[in-house]
Parts: sequence; C-alpha cells; structure tokens
Amino acid sequence: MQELNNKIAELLTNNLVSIFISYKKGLNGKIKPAFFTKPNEVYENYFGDEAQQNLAVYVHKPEVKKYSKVGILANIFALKALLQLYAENQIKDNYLTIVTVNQDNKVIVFADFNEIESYIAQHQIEKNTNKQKEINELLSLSREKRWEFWVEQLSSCIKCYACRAICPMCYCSKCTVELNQPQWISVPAHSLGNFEWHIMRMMHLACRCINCQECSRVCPMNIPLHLLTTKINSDMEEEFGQIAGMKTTLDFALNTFKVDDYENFIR
Amino acid sequence: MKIGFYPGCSLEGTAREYNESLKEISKVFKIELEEIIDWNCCGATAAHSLNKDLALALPARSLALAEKQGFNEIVVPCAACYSRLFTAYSELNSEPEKLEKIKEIIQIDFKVTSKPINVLEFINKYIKPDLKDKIKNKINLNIACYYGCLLVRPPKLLAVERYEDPMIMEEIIKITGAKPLDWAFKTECCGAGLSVSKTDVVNKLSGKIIDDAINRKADIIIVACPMCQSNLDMRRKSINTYLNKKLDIPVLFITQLIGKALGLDSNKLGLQRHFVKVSPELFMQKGISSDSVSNKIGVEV
Amino acid sequence: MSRIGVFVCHCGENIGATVDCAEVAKMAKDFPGVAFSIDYKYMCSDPGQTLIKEAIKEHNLTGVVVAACSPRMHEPTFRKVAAEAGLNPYLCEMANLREHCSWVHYKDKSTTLKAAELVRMLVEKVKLNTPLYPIKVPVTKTALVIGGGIAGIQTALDIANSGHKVIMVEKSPSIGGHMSQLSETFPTLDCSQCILTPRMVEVAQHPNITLYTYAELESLDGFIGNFKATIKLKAKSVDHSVCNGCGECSAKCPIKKIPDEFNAGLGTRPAIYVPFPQAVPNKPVIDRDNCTYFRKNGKCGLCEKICPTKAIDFSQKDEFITVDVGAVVVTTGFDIKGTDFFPEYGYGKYKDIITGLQFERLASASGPTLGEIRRPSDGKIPQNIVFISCAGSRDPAKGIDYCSKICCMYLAKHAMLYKHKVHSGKASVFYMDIRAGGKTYEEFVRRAIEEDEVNYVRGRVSRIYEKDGKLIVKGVDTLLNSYPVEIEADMVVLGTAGIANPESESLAQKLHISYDQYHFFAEAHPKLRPVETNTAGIMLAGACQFPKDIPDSVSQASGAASKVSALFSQNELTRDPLIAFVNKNTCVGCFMCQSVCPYLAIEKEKIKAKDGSVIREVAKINPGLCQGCGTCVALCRSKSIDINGYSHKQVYAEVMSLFNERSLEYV
Amino acid sequence: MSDFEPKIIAFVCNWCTYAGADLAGTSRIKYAHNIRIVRFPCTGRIDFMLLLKAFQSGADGIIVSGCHPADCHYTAGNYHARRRWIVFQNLLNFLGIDTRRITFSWVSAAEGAKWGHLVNEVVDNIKKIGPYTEYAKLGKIGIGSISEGNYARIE
Repeated sequence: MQELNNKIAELLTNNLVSIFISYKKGLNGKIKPAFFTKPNEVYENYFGDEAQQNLAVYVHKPEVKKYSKVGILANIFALKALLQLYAENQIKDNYLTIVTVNQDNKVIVFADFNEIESYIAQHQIEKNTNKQKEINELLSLSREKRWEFWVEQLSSCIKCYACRAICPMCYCSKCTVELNQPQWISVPAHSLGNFEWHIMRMMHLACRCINCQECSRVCPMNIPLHLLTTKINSDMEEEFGQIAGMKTTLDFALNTFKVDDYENFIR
Repeated sequence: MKIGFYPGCSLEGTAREYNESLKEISKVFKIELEEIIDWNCCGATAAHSLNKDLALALPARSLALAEKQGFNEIVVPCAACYSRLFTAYSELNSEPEKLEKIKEIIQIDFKVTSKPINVLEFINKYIKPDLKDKIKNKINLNIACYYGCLLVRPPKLLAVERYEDPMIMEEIIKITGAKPLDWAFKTECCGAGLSVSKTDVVNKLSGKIIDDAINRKADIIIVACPMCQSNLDMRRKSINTYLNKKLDIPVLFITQLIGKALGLDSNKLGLQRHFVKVSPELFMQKGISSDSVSNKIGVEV
Repeated sequence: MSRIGVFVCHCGENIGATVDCAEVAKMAKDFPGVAFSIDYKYMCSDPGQTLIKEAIKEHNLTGVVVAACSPRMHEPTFRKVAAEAGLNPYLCEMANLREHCSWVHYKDKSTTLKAAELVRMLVEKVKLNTPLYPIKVPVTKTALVIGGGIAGIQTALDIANSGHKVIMVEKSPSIGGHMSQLSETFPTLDCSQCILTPRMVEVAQHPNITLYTYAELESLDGFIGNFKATIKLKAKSVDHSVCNGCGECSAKCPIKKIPDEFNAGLGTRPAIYVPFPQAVPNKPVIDRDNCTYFRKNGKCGLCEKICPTKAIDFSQKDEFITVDVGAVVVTTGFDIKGTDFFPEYGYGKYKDIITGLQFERLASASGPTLGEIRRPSDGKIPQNIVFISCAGSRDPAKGIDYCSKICCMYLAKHAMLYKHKVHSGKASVFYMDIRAGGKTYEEFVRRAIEEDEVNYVRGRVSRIYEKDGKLIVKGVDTLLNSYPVEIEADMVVLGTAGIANPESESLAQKLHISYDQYHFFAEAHPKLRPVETNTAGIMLAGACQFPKDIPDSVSQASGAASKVSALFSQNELTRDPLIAFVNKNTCVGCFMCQSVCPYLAIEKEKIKAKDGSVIREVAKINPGLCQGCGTCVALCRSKSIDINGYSHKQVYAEVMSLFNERSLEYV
Repeated sequence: MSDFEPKIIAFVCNWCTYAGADLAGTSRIKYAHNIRIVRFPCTGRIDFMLLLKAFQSGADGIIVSGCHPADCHYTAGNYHARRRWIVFQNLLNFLGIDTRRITFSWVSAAEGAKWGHLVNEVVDNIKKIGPYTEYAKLGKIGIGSISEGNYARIE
C-alpha cells in the first residue's frame, strides 16, 4: 500500500502532522496500532483486512493529545466515531488530519468533517443479520430465560474496564464508575455491580455508540457485549430514526425529543 | 385505455342517461370504462347510519374487487357512491387496524390501491386536456352548474378548493363555449333522499334552486349527481305545483352537455329520457346544429 | 456529625387520628444522626414554631425535619422558622405525613410505620443538605415595551411614571394600535381617539420614554434583569429630526392608490404617508415597496424636490441598535380574520360584507366616509344591515375553538351606532350567545335591544348570496323552533375571529417564550400568573395573550407595569438557589446538556492556561436563567452537573434509606 | 403469598404528580399504604440509575410519574424523560429484568383520583406477581459461584 505510506510520510515530512496513528504488524504477527512520529518509521505501516481496530479511541488519549497535530488512518467505524466525537465537541478544529482508504484502494484525505459526513452517507455499513438474529432469538425466549442468560454472561465480568478503554465514545475524564460519593456502581466483585456497570454504559452509549463492537472484541471474559450495542443501536433507529455517527451536528436521540414520541406504555 | 367503472344502482335505473352519455363521451377519447365484476351496493346512506363496519365493508369489497381486477382508478359517477367509496379508501389507507378488521370481514386480502374518482375528476384528468380540439358544436348557453352536497363535501376528506363556491364544472364547460353563471345555489341541498319520504321538502329546496337559476337567466342546469338530477327533473311537476309556477328549465348531466359539444347524437346521450323536455330547438335556437330528440316520456310543464 | 431534629405534627386530628405521632417521634429518636425528636399538636402554630426554634438552639441542631403537611403548603413557613433560629433555611425539610399518609390511609400500624419511614427518608436527605444562599443578580432598570397599542402605551406610562426608563418599539410608523382605529368605545360610547391621543402624546413627550417607531425587535439575549435587545430601525427615508410634518410630500405624491392599512383597506393612501392625522410621531415615512423612486430606480423623487426642509433621504438604511434592558413587556396585540376566510359568505367576493374593524372605520369621524355609514360598493346608506357574531370563533370546523370575547360587545355597539346614524334603518344581529360579562356590559346590550330596537336573532347564518343588489342572509332563528330566516340586507358586518398576529411565532422564538396552539403567547399560569411568561423577566399585556377589550388590556398593562416596577425596586434580584451547577473539573464539554435546557441557561466556558491559550471548554450554567428542572443533571454522563436541593447525594440517600433491610441482607 | 405487602417507591415531579398526590390527600381518597414518594423537581431530573438502586434496596415495584405532555412546568423535561424511559425499558427488558415492575404514568395536579387508582392498581399487580428478589440477589452472585446455577445458554 505504497500510496498510503507515501501519504503518511508526506504528512510527517511536511510537518502537517506531528504524529500519525495507523497499524503495524507486531512481533507475534498480530496487527496492532502504530504511532509514527518520523517519516522513516512509516515503512512499518500495515494496511489490510486484518487492520480492524477502531483507532479513533486514541485521539482523546492524553498521550496523543500532547501532540498538536495528529494524523489518523480511519476505517469506516473510526470515521463514524470521529464524526460523533466532533459533534460532541471533542475534536478541536485543525487538530486532526483524517485519512481513509476507500473500496477502490484510493487514499482520501478529508478536508473537513462535512466531507466525512457525506462520505459516511455514501458508505453505509451493512447490517449484520447474524447478530440481529441472535438478538431476536434472545428476545423470543421467556423473560426468565433471558435473565438467566445475562446473569451467566455478566457474572463473569471482572470489571477490568477494557470495554471502556477501547471505546472511542468513552472519553469522560472521570467515569461514573469511579465516583463514590455516592457509590453509583457497587464495587464488590458480585454480579449486581456488573449489571449496574453494563446497564449504565449502554444508557450512556445510547444514541452515541457507532456499533464498532470493539468492546466485545477486547473483552477478556468473552462477554457478548456486541448484543447490547447492536440492540441499543437498532432500538435508536427504530424508535427515533436516529443513528449515531452520521452528522456533524449534535442532534441525537436522548437530547432531543418529538412531541409525539410514542407513549403507549405510559399510563 | 381501460379504467375501472363502478356504476352503482342509479346508473342502472333512474340515471341511465348518465351512464350512456358518460360511456359515449369516453369512447370519443378512446377510453374504455370497464365495469368491476361482481360489484355490490356502496352502502349509501343506510349503512353508515346503522353500522360503521358495514359502512366500510360494503364499499371496501368493491375496492378490493377492483384491485384484484387490476384497476388503479375506478370512475364512480354517482356522488353518493363516490362519497362512500372514497371515505372507505382514505380511512382504510390511514388506519391499518381498520383495514385488518375489514379484510377479515370481507375475506379478501387487499392493499387499498384502487382509487375512486368522481366524474369531475375523471373529466379533468382524461377529457379536459384534449376537449378543445374535439369540440364540434360550440355551446352558446347560459348555464347554472349545480354541485349539490357530496361532490365537494366533506371538505376535510375531499379537500376541494372553495368547497362552498367550487369552480370545477365552470372551468370545464367554458371550453365548450358555454357561459357559466355566478349564482347562489351551487352547493345548496336538493332534498336528496327525502324525495321518497317527504316530497314537499324536496319541492321547496329544489324549487329554490331552480328558481334562482331561472332568475339569473340560465338556459339549462347541469349536474353530476343522479340524485340531484332526479330531484330537479323528475320532481318538476310537483315542484311547479308547489311554487305555482311553470318552470321548464332542463337539467342535464355534464356528460350530456359535453356529448352535445362533441356533436354526438342526442338519443345516444339519453336526452330523450328526461322528464323536463329538452326541446330540439334548445341547441338549434342558439344557432347550433342539432339532431332531433325524440321525447317519449317527457311531461308537459 | 449530623444533629438532626425531628418535629412530628399532629395537625390536630388530621394526622393524629390515623398516625401515632408519639410513636413516630419515638422511633425517629433511634434513626442515625437524630439528636432530638418530639411530637406536638400544631407545629405551625406560634408555640409550635417556638418549640422548633428553641430546640434548634438548645440541641445545636444541624438540620430539621418537620413531619407535618405537604411541603407545598408550609415549607416556606418552617424554613423561615429555621432561619429565625439561626439555621440556614435550606437545612430544613418536610416529611409529608398528612396529604401522603394520614389522609389517604386508615388508622393502622402500617400507617404509623409508613409515617416513620417517610421521616427516615427525609432525615437521610437533610443530613446531606448544604447551606444555600439566595442568588443575587444585578438589575438594569430599563424596560423594553414591544408594541405601541393601548396595552403598550399604558405599560410604558405606568413604568415611566414610577421613575424607570422605558424603551418602546412599534413596528408601524405611528403608535396607537387598533384602538386608534376604533370609532366609539363600549360601554360608554366615548370617542376612542379622544381618550387615546392624549396618552399617545404623553408617551412621545415623557422624559423617561424613548420611542422607536417603524422598528422591530431583531433579537433578545440574556436573562431577567440583564437582557440585551437588538432593535432594527427600519429606514423611514425621511429625516425626522429635520421634517416639520407639513404634509406637502403626501399631498403631492403621485402614487395614491395604496390600500390604507389604517382604514382597514377601505381607503387609500400615498407612498409617503402619515398613517392618520393624529399619528405620533406626526411625520411621514416612505413605503418603499410602493414608492416609484425605489421601484423604478430613482425615477420620480418628487417629494424630495418639494420638501421645504430637505428632510427626504432616499439613502437611509435599516439601522440596528443594541440596548440593555432589565425586563420586557410584550404588547403586540392581535389580528382579525378577513372576510375571505368564509366560504359560506362568498370568500370575500361581496364588497358589502365587511369586518367589524372596517365598520369601525366607516363609523369613525376620521374614516373614509367621515363617519357616515355608507356601503363600500356604491356609497349608498344601507337601510337594512345585518351583523353576524362568532364569524369563525367558537367553530372547531374552522380551527378556532375559542370565543374571541370582544365581538358580542362591539357588534352591539355597531348596531347602536348604526341606529343612531340611520334612524330609519333596520339592524339585526345573529348570535350564538350574548357574552356580555363586564361592568355595565349587559345593560349596554339590553339598551341596544330595547331602546335602539336592534333585532337580535339567536341563530347561525349558513349562507349569504347576492340577488338583485341585495345580500340575502340565510339563517335560522333557534328561539322560534329553528325557523329559517332570510333577510335582504344592504350590508353585512362580520364579527370575525380575533387571531394571533402572523409574526407572533417568530417573535416568541426570538424572546424564547411559549405560545398556545392558536399562537397567542402563553402566560406562566392561567390564573395566578396571568401577566408573566414562563421566561422570568418577560411579561405580557393586551391581546397578544388572548383577544381582550380595552379595560382588560389596560388592567393587564398596569399589572405588567407593576410587575416590572417591583422588579426594578431592588438593585439586585434575589432568586431561589435551587438550581444546577457544573463541576468544571470533570466536565468533558460534550454540551449535550445545552440542547436539553429549556431556558438556554447553559453556556460554553473556556478554561484557559496562564498564557491565555484555551485548554478546554466546559459547560457553565447561568444562575440567572436556570430554573432548576434538573434535566441536564440526569443527562450528564460523568455526573458533572448537580442541582441544589435535589443533589445526587440527597436523592441517592433517600432511595437507599427505604426498605434497605433487604439490600443489607444481600450486599 | 396473601400476607405479602409489596414495597413500592414512586419517583414523581414536584409540580404535577406530587401535587396530584397532595390532592388525593385533600380529597381523602384512600389507597394502599405500600407507596413511598420521593420528590423531584421534574421527571427530567430522574436518573435511571436511581431505579436500579431502588430495586437493589428492595423495592418490589416502581412508579415514575410526572406532568402530562405539554404540561411540564419546565416546558420539556417530561418529553426528555419519556425518551429515556423508552430506551431504558427496552434495555432492561432485553437483559431480562422484570419491567412489569416499573410503571410510568402521567398524573397531573388535578388528578388526585387517578393517583389513588394508580397506586392501588400497581400494588394489586405486584401482589400478584410476588416479591422481587431476583435483582437484589445479584449481590450474592460472584465469580465462581455461578457454576452452581443451571443457566440456559444460547448457541
């Protein structure tokens, strides 16, 4: 992928970015994120099907933030995440140079977020019908069976917060889980706290999650968190017709309303 | 070109000439009106004053049959039938729950895609664009266009512009050369179904309509509803007795007037079927060639 | 360490009959943190209050729970008691033992237990209460009055006379509003202009009032006591500081046939015009949409040539000024439906069917007929006239469900004026009900019926049509067994519905005030706060809130003025401190909170480094605007927003204090 | 189960439902004693975490109630709350948490009678479905202890 490497090297050489976030092959052969600061490091750059991780998470890490100008290779999920972050006022103007490679292997450098908005509009991510099927199966079970399923799944949570660390949308400097005045999330390693943690995370991600499913990928206990993110995403679309990571403006399901939102569940 | 056709009961009986003239003028424009096979009663006034489901189910069945027979549009000449069919069409389209219930009742699965249109809509869409080129005889008459109630009401449903003072027929007949009148009784009640039970009410109401048309120097009244026509025409004798006047203004269907303008034969247009004689001279006097009208059952007025 | 005092009130029998108050007080003693607990017959009575005050001092209490009636009833009372004993008033809470317990349950052990639990819940809360202090906001003692009709005039004069500055903005070239168009006024039949014009002049000459005519509000920012209003001064094309109002220009203007707004379209005016002879200011403006100079690229310019003082200035541009004001009074009035709204009355095609406002102009001595009742079509004096009330009003089919309130009275007045001017004439009024509630109003209507022999017909008019030069009015007399009535009239006057101004919606959006389904501005409370809006510092007066007559408009105007004067009587504004605030350290600046705030109280605050560079942006809540709903509090993910009085800690403690035996069992 | 007295907690707004409950009192409408009301300024203030905390603390049922649409004292808090409830309810249901135990309602300051009915209905309903220990019991389940259970798993 010479064109991409040249582009990254060019950005670094001309000081248009002081760090570029991309992928490289690790010693064990696994693909991992790469942080290039010099053009001569770019030879390590990897781009291919295995480069799946959503790199957008790094733009709000303090280690990256100390660089004044940051370049990033963004796949479609990262683009959506970056757009969402932009809408949420988390990306300053002239901070990011965003590069993507389109389906024809062409390197695109976006001039602004409006371009990203229209790029995303043209490149809809296909819905994963398998995951939807899993969700439907769960929903077809009795409430009790569903409960048992989740109790088993969430009991194994060790509260390592890898799901939070990998999530591009989890950028709060102080997460609610760390508050103890009052203690919103129970600390002991019992399932109650696990439920609280995952319910709260989903509520906080509702209308913001772009469903890249990184949380599910990195979970050391293999908790099927993608079921939750997929469910909350399809809920948002069905109930309110709003999908995260599509707009430059802050107009999401939980900070807007329609006077005629459905309310047949309210007495 | 074929369009669905729902005659309803009147066009088989008292308003045969409406049926005949509509078919005749359609022929000129190469439009075939094809009757919906096995159509049934629209429910008329009786059904919706008794049972809401029945009032929907009856017209819905005809709509469903039309859909199965492949019609996107159905011409419904009778204003009352049109009102019932169109009400069913829009209610079933906007309320899926009702549709489910009605499908259950009539035992036909359908999507309510056949749209009922009345004669005025039909003329506007299929006849009016080419009418000017096909006119053979200019009509040189003063005409009172009478709409009655159901062609323009209820306004919320039909969304007719200026529903109290509509101009649809006026715009059409202007093309034939006729002069539409500004008059006051366009949308007043003719007495409708009271024709049977309380004839004196019809005498009074229809009498006022005819009286005003004559006062404003109308040569003829045109209508697009079989009920209106029958009240203004068939009841003329008792109206005259009631008013103690001799009012002899003929009442024509708009399709008959257009037929005359197209140069069609009066008998084919059913002009001989009227109670109030449509004299052969009517069109003659005004300098328009006309064939003879044989008036078999016309009353002396 | 908390030292909470619990005071259980019997409220006579009201609580005492079903709840064992002594038992509750006894149980409360054992709640953690409770230092003192007592029950008493009437806690709100003087001895009861003294009991609380003494206990606070004696036991050095850090918080108080009064277990009595609803806090919506006596919270202010007991907070005052706490304050008098030297305790911060916000350290006092109430447990609702009466409305929520003793009155809704039967005498039973469970009822007493519930009472005790309610007390425990509030004890847990009050332990976490913090001393709060009322918020002080400075007040700019200038009022902005939008609209120069009678309501605006009255408001402006009242505020100005109490010694405060007023800025009045009127969109048309003269103040006066609808009242200046009226002939005589009910129920006294005194001439409208005679009572109004002196007030108009007073406004113009008042040292405390700055008047901007031909001007509109462009935008309004800020909050109570501290608004910033931007006003657009439309180009008048005439320099009013030079113009002497001689009127030469209007007389010579070649464009003369513009329908005259002041005469409700019954007369015409030139392109450079003063709306009416008594206008204030009595100086002309050029209506650029109709002026040849502006329409045809500088042709004409006749007025410029003949003006003796060289006041015509075609080059004037719209100007924008920004003013600081402390309060805003909206008095933009109303509009009426035109005759073209009525299909059954001919869609406005009959010239001799007119609106009530047009009749006012016909009856007015300054009107197009100099006060003679002559019909518009041919100038003949109508011998048979019909008035129709509720034209559009009270008619759900027409989308106007409400009663326009003023029509009954002005139609009675019209009929009376007509009879006074055309003695031989016949006047009929079709009505649904005669709504003549008001001082001497009913008597006025009776006078029209009895002395002036106006024919009142109770029924609706279904249709009007023209026949042989007459308007045939077809209606029904419901008092005569629904007998059909037909009147051959020469002229018909419709009491058409009063409706909101077409610009009301956009003005409401500029002011951030709400409006009802008919686009009339909404008051804060229909009964108890009828002159205020939900936005603090913005008041309403006159028919912009709902159609109303002159006395009601003037009363409301004086009400609004007194609200403004009360606000201006202090240098600082005191507000309840139960509002939200942001923890700057944890706020990440996503600004989702901004879009849920109904009061636009959330701003962006830049956190800067020492060198002035912006480190990050965080939310900041303007205490002047926040009303304390807490929607942002529940939305904020990092819980960086909290709210006084209902803080995270407090509500958490309340919830966890309930039924906690089971949670203790499992955790 | 006949002697089971459910514990119901109500989260209500100050301006409508709290006042409505006051009116029930002033009108001497009798209803079940199982209810404990927590006052909030507005339904918009009600944090969804509090509902979980209520279940943890032993509530068998929860009522969340505020002003009818268009009646909100703060103009829009109830609309925002309504959206949150939709999302929250769907999520809890997906997780198998018993959402029959949460009742959302609009009770205005004028609806004292409605409040009384609502409380009685909820209490009757919860009496029928029994105490809710499932959720609070999660506190007993930790890593390792799960093997005792026999939980269904979807493959």
